[in-house]
Amino acid sequence: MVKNSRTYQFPSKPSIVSTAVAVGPLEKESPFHPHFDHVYEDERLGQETNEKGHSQLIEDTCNLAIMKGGFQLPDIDLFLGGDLVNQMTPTNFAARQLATPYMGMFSACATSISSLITASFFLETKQMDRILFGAASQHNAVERQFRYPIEYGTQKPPTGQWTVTGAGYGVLSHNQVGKPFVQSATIGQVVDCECTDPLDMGSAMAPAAFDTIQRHLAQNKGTSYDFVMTGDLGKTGSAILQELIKTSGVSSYLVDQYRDAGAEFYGNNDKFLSGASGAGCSATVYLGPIYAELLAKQYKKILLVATGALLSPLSFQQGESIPCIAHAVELSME
Amino acid sequence: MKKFGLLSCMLLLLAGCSDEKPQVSIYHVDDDQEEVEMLKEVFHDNMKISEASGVFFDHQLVVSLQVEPLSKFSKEKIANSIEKEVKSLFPDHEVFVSSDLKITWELKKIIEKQPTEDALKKDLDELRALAKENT
Amino acid sequence: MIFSVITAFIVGGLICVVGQLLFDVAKLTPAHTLSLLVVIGSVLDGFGLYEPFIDFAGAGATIPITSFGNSLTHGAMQEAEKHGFIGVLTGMFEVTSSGISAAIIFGVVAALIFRSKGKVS
Amino acid sequence: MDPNSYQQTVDEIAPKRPVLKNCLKAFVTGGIICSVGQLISYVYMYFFSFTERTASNPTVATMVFISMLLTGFGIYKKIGQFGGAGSAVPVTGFGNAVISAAIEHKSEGFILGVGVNMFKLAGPVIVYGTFSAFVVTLIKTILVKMGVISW
Repeated sequence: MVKNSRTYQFPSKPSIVSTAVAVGPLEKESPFHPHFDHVYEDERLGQETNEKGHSQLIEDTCNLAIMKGGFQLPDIDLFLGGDLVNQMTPTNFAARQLATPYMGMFSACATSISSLITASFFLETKQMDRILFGAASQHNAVERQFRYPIEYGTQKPPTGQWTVTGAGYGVLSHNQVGKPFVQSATIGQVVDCECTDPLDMGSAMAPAAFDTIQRHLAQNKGTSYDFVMTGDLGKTGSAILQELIKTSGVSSYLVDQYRDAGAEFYGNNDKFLSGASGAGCSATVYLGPIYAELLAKQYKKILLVATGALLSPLSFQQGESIPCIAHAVELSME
Repeated sequence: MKKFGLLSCMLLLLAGCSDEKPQVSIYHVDDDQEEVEMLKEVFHDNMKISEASGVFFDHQLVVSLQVEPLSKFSKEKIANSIEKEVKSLFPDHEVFVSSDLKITWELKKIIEKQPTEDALKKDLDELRALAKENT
Repeated sequence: MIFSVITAFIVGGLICVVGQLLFDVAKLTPAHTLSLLVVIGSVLDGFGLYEPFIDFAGAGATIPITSFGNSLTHGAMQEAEKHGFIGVLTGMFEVTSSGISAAIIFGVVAALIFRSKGKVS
Repeated sequence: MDPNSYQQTVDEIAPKRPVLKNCLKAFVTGGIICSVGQLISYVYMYFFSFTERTASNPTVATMVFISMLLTGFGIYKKIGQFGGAGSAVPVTGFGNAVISAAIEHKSEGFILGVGVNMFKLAGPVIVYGTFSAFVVTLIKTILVKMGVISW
């Protein structure tokens, strides 16, 4: 198979000028929680349904990201975002409240990065000035759609992951000194290794992440990163990805400088099995702690690879395997 | 795994206790000891029975029995064979045999009360109706 | 009586182990596993084995979902014995099944009084 | 990447389900639930006019009631994560499947939500229980009519 190994550069160096991260009550247990702007005490944010709560979470976080950047709603030229619920209604409904120009994005749990890549391209055209991007997920709304009712007593295997309640949004604008900027990006191809277990997403997504990392590194030879961080492979998936990197020998230095947001999200709490997942997982970690550390110049150059499993309950029941995707973005700080 | 061992030991132990003769209590309204002894023999001969009660009354005979725990699988069969045996012993009686725990309890209560003939008839009719229910 | 509780524990537990093996080794979903167990219960009753099994294990045999299959088949067979082929259709829910009606009733009641709380503590 | 060799990698690295431990947990959980059922049936036999045979119906109903409380207060899903099949196979698990779906879909209203989705998870049990009962009884009835076996 011939691989299209294009990596895109962004000479105008669009900067992430502000971010906001909000999470649900359980995410307090995360070691990252000092970097979250807001922790809601109620999973539903006081709303009637989980979906309304989900929508409210997105709306509040978007407003916070705009406010933190010192902007007003009319300053935003475009809102790019998505979530995992049917037809992305929570994001659509939040966009209704925000009343900005809006395009929904869906790359499952990789939406945080796919929206950032898209935003970077739009900014490169110089026709827009500020783009709001990000992703969110809400545990209850996602679980009930993809798996079972919340109160159903089913046993999750050790490969199972826990959908995060959280939203991470940022504002991307023209280059600004002292803010992290997007250097380059690789758009993922859909990879399917015929995994079928919906309770083992990490194994399904690892080859997609590997593929994208491989392609990105091939085009950026000589670049060294402080670390590469995948989205939500979890403990299982990240172990497999490390093995893939090791055996392929692409760039062995990566093995040590590799992190995964999902595996780190809940620390070493066994209750969460293989770790965190969901569109909100990568969005909150990338735009929360990682962004803060970039701002503090702890790191100079990192590669963020968000992964997404492109399945639906219907496709799983019809016996389809789980195709996956991973998008990569290189963030720099000068 | 220890649990399995322990439980199987208990099973063997309990099964080993079945050498004793069954507990039998029989009440005869007319106090005919000959008939009582005849019925007792039936139970004593059967090693699988752990507990039995019987009430004689106006050419009727109501019997309840409990079988040894490990023979419970064939409880129905044992009850049927006892029923046949009792019927051949008392051909002029209307015989009713049940192996239900509830019937055993109720029959024991009746025997303790040593009731009069009229009260007995009412109680026993209720008991038989109960035993015939399916659901 | 104590002995009956122990038998119920062991037999009920063993049926659940069968279910667990279907989960973990055969990798069946809960819905597949439970459907299979119900069919097994129904077939066992066809051979007349489930009723003695209940005599032996008590709640160990009536509480697991296999007893659903048994009571459905049992009702159908009782009617079929009385009324022939028509009974096969009409008797199905004759003996069944407080489990289904209780689940429906308490399901609606639960929907009235509870709402899903969401998270592990 | 070759799917077959990749599946081998997954098999090597992904944590296995602890089958033996799970079975033991299922045994204990299922055993306890059935013992509770046995004790409840004694209560029905001792204090009410139920026989061994007839006590199983109110017992099952009571177990489903208990399951409703445990489901509503969010306890059953914890039992489920611990006990696996031990809490799914007993009738309480059937109750949990129905009741959790009913609670979950309350947000879509009582007809389209609760009514439509109540048997989303537990439906197959009733469908295939009924269908297999039909097939089994039909075969048996035919065999009896042919004189091969008797009732």
